[in-house]
Amino acid sequence: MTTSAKRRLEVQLGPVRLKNPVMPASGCFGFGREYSRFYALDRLGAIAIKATTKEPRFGNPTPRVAETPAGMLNAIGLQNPGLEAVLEQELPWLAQFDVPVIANIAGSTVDDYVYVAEKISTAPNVAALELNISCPNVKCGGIAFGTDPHIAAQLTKAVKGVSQVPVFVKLSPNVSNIVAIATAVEEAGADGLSMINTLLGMRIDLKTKQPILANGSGGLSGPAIKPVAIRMIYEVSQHVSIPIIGMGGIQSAEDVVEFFLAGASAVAIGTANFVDPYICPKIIDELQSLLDRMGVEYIHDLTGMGWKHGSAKA
Amino acid sequence: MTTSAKRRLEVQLGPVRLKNPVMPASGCFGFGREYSRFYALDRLGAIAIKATTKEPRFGNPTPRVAETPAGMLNAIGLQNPGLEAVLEQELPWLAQFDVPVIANIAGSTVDDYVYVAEKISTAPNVAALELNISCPNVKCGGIAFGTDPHIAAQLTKAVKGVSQVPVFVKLSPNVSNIVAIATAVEEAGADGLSMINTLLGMRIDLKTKQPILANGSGGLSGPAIKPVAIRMIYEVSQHVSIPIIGMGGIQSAEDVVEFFLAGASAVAIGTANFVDPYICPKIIDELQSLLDRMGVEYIHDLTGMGWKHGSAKA
Amino acid sequence: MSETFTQPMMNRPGVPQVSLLTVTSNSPVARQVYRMTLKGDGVQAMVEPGQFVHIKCGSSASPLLRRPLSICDVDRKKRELTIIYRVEGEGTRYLSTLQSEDMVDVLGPLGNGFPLGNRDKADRVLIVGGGVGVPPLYYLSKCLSKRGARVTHILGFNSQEDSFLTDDFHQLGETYVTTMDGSLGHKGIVTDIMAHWPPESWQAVYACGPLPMLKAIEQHMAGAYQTEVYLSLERRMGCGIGACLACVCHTPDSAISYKKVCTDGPVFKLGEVIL
Amino acid sequence: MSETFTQPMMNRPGVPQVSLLTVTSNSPVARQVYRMTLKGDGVQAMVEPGQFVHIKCGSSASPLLRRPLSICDVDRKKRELTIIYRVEGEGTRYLSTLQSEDMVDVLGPLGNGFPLGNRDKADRVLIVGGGVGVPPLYYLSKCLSKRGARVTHILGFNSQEDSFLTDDFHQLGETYVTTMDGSLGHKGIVTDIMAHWPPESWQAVYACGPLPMLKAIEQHMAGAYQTEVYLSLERRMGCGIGACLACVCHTPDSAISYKKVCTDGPVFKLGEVIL
Ligand SMILES: Cc1cc2nc3c(=O)[nH]c(=O)nc-3n(C[C@H](O)[C@H](O)[C@H](O)COP(=O)(O)OP(=O)(O)OC[C@H]3O[C@@H](n4cnc5c(N)ncnc54)[C@H](O)[C@@H]3O)c2cc1C
Ligand SMILES: Cc1cc2nc3c(=O)[nH]c(=O)nc-3n(C[C@H](O)[C@H](O)[C@H](O)COP(=O)(O)OP(=O)(O)OC[C@H]3O[C@@H](n4cnc5c(N)ncnc54)[C@H](O)[C@@H]3O)c2cc1C
Ligand SMILES: Cc1cc2nc3c(=O)[nH]c(=O)nc-3n(C[C@H](O)[C@H](O)[C@H](O)COP(=O)(O)O)c2cc1C
Ligand SMILES: Cc1cc2nc3c(=O)[nH]c(=O)nc-3n(C[C@H](O)[C@H](O)[C@H](O)COP(=O)(O)O)c2cc1C
Ligand code: FES
Ligand code: FES
Repeated sequence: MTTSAKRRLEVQLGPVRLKNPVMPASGCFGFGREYSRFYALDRLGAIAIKATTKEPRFGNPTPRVAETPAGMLNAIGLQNPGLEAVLEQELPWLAQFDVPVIANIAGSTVDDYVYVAEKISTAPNVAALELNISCPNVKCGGIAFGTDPHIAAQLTKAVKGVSQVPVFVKLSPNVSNIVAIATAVEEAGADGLSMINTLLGMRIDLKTKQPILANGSGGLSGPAIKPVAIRMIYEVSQHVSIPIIGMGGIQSAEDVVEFFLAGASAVAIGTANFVDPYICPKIIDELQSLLDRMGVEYIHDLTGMGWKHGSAKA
Repeated sequence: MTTSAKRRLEVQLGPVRLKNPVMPASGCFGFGREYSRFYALDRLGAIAIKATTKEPRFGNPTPRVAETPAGMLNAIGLQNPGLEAVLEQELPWLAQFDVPVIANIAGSTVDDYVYVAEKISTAPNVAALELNISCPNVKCGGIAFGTDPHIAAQLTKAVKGVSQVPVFVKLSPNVSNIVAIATAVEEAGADGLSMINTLLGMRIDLKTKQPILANGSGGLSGPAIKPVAIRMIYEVSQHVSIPIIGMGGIQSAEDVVEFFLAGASAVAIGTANFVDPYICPKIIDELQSLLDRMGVEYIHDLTGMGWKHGSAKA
Repeated sequence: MSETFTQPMMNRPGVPQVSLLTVTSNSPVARQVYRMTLKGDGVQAMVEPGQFVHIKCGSSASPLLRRPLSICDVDRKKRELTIIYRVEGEGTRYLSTLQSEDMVDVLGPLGNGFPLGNRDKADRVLIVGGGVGVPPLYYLSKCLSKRGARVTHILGFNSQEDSFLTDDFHQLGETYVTTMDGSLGHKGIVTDIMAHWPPESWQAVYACGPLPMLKAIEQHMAGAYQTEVYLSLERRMGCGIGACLACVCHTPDSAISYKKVCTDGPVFKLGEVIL
Repeated sequence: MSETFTQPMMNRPGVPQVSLLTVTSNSPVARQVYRMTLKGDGVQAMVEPGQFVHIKCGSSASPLLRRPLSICDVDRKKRELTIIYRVEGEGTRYLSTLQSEDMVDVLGPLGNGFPLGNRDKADRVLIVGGGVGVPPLYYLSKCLSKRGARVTHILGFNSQEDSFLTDDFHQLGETYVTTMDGSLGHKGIVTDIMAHWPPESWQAVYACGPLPMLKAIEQHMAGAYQTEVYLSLERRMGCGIGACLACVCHTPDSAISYKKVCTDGPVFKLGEVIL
């Protein structure tokens, strides 16, 4: 491989360099153990781990998932083993792989977030934090942070104050004005954005006449939400100068390129891991030949091309 | 047919009685002429006509549609022949059918809406107005009305002041708090709600590297958005006492029942008309046998059953 | 499926309807290009060259919309319809996987086709096609030939590997082929060949193909007022039946005047719409 | 498709992998219930009774998720896997349309199956199945019979029309059938039959079926501490491999302790999880 061939997938997320732009999305990959049976995790650009909270959580009652046209609903409810177990078991286990970890963190008060952020950001293989301010599944939880620019900015500032590593803020799509939230957290010091988290949705069972999910509503993910993600990234990327990790329904190398054109600098793949456990390394391979066919040398050259040289406006 | 069999699909939308709950959605059925070649329009519960504006409009440049997983984007741009032509040609033509018309109206100022509402509500076959405060396609247009509770309420009040017929307000799903908008327009005098209009979305073409739609972004409709619609109707119907016309991705009689369980009192079918021109009368037929199988006598008994007798909360 | 629903005007010529047709063959005829034949009563309604059908690709919610494909040939005795399609995306890829006996949900015939007018033996007619614009011209040429018109064809492709139907056209009349790389016929584009005759030599010109080709033909024929020129357009479509306004194009009359490609077209007289 | 991607541990017994299998037969065995056989190298990995496979239903984005279906039988020589499924919704409806030669994308084998333990000739073993919980028990019973255990089966269905595999079970050992309407065998439910023997008469009990049935068995076996009881559970799943936490159930240890049905189960020892 020539140097340029090796480096064509490299991307820079602010201070964080990734060997390729593809990472599994938080909550869709656990802490990597299960997928390590399918391929060597070193192949990934990064790994976004399951949201970690201060205390261990069981999460919501089951059923926790339901299917929708080209999508799925989940209401896992932030089940996770808690900060201590993540620091003592999961992160050290992941350290055997040459892959940076993006630690997704959640909480229900600013103090919770600050507590988790301070501790987890000191782990040697944590390259960045991802503030989950948008998880729609936990009652009285994240949702409020993600829908108000002020509150989102306050939280960002507090976490930035203690974090040893760059902080990415993961935005909720369930808002009237995504640009307002994005610019508020940028001003508050965010090093980057992750977008989008799931849309709020529901399915009702005709037999029981009740919502399928025990929690009632849940988060919609998968291909169905891709056009919403593309629209939001296209808009936000024109108003901020921090990098964006794009996600929402990615299933193929073509989808990855579409997210780059909209304005993403890296991508995360969630639901598609459930459909095909090999999807991440497959897409990484396919990106090489897709760039060849498109005559593109470096993938980072594609970021924002959808609006940089065009006249169309969102 | 026994009386009860005939009346089992009847629904009451406030003061408006429909022989069945199924109507084509605004913008997906023109003014009915095209579909009258496929079946007798009298079969429909009602017809929601294409958004009418004060002046004729050409709308957006093409391409105006793009496909997405289990959905489509449109940016038609409110193309319509204008109030005068609708009053003089389209509504009189529709009057040959025994079917109430729900006149969808749009504008870019309160005065525009009031002008159209006053005139169109006097047409003999217009049974209700549907205020399109949410169309995402027209720059500086409807979008602002639909995302601010105050502005939405003001507009509703102004239109209510001049309308001769009940006024339904069609809500935009692109908001942080749909309940706040819904309760604001209810207080302002709305006789009912239509929900949901399209989600904002975008697709980018890998060959041209530009958005597929000439307008950039467009409105996402079709099965992909069904869980979002169900969630919003489930939430809103618990907070308002006016009837809701549900829509968003309906493709089958089962889908119709799901919308009723969530809280709808009637439904509109949009995108599915493009896939199958017979879809509306087909669903009306299938509803009969579905109610049989479910052991339900009157469809209106299903409204809100998803939360009325359950414990799950959104 | 749709067949169970009462269709008041089943199988009447020209009246659009939904029918389930059975695949009788489906095989490649050029690089990424397939020819499919479909059989069923619904075919009886398909009469006009230049019309199209709107095909549901699979029964799932994705891909959602129908795909417009031109009628390439009709055998009303065998109740068989031919389409030729290039694999572009998800919909046509699905079609390419179908085998004999599979069923396809077809809405059609749709649109206004090529007017045959009073073409007769005295007439010299030119047919110009490019790429996947070629298929509808085959049925057109057959209809014109039946009336005795003397038809000349010019067919443009990217290369030999992309060419199809050239032998069939040869059998109907004089046929010139152009390819961009010269691998078959003349190296160049269709208007290179058109330039050999004065525009007025034709009583009628019919064309279907990419927009730049249609624009070049419009320019070439600009002064030939005696010649009837018909162009078939493409637009992304929603409904295909005139209801959604996805497929409009401007007309010269005013800033808001328009025609719908799906019902007013896809074939328009030169000048009727702005290309 | 997945086959092109390097799978480091292809076809090794017990190791889950993605394989494209070929349908060799697919036909109804009861009302809305189908039996499908699938052939391919991937089958070599399927060894444990009670494990399941996760099947992609179609190649489009909808339906999106895989569907979990139990391994009903495995013929490693013929490289053939049997599944039996009831048509419930979109995914299983799709499966029911498949024909010989069609390809299916299968992830498996998944989960922990029924432990065979040290079952031998001296052992009396009870197998209890209800509805579409019956399929995995067939392969289990075959494996137990091979070891010489004396196996008794109780199979519950709604009615005769819904029953399947009863003859096959008869060939493996004593078999009782119950139906809700009495149209086949005993009118009633499986625990009616279980009541004929003291719970301690079995060295082991294996069960799979609807939750109320499993709960009734749990109650019935409550005092029989000498008997090993294994129950196979169902949960809506996302990944099927332990990553998404869709499929958890509580364990008695604490308010936050849990097991995953997809990887810790689907088979659990009685008392291991809260039903
Ligand atoms: C009247 C008419 C007749 C046509 N006849 C033929 C024919 O005979 N043979 C042939 O190969 N092609 C023909 N086309 C083009 C054909 O419709 C597209 O290639 C096809 O729809 C692409 O679908 P896809 O799913 O493979 O691609 P995708 O890119 O996945 O399609 C996504 C969406 O875009 C639409 N779309 C994409 N490209 C086009 C296009 N060029 N024109 C219109 N819609 C498009 C699709 O219909 C679909 O809604 C015709 C188009 C029109 C409008
Ligand atoms: C470990 C395991 C083994 C199973 N083995 C069998 C078997 O051998 N034979 C058989 O007929 N059925 C079996 N089932 C049930 C089977 O998975 C469902 O009937 C099937 O997934 C329904 O899919 P659908 O698309 O037809 O229905 P839909 O209702 O359209 O499915 C929608 C979604 O809900 C999920 N779902 C619906 N019902 C169930 C269910 N009962 N259990 C789990 N997920 C469900 C689907 O997987 C899908 O994600 C098993 C389930 C599990 C968990
Ligand atoms: C089962 C499941 C669990 C998830 N858990 C988390 C989580 O813990 N933290 C988080 O920020 N996002 C979580 N997400 C959201 C995903 O990270 C991602 O933003 C979203 O699913 C959109 O991407 P996709 O369409 O590729 O799945 C979860 C998604 C799913 C489907
Ligand atoms: C092509 C198209 C045009 C539309 N035009 C209008 C319109 O003029 N006014 C309006 O209120 N909604 C309009 N809508 C929105 C629909 O009425 C409906 O709310 C939405 O499409 C969701 O329903 P569906 O998923 O069944 O299509 C349009 C939708 C489509 C697809
Ligand atoms: S495609 Fe709908 S009007 Fe032409
Ligand atoms: S289904 Fe994903 S953890 Fe069990």
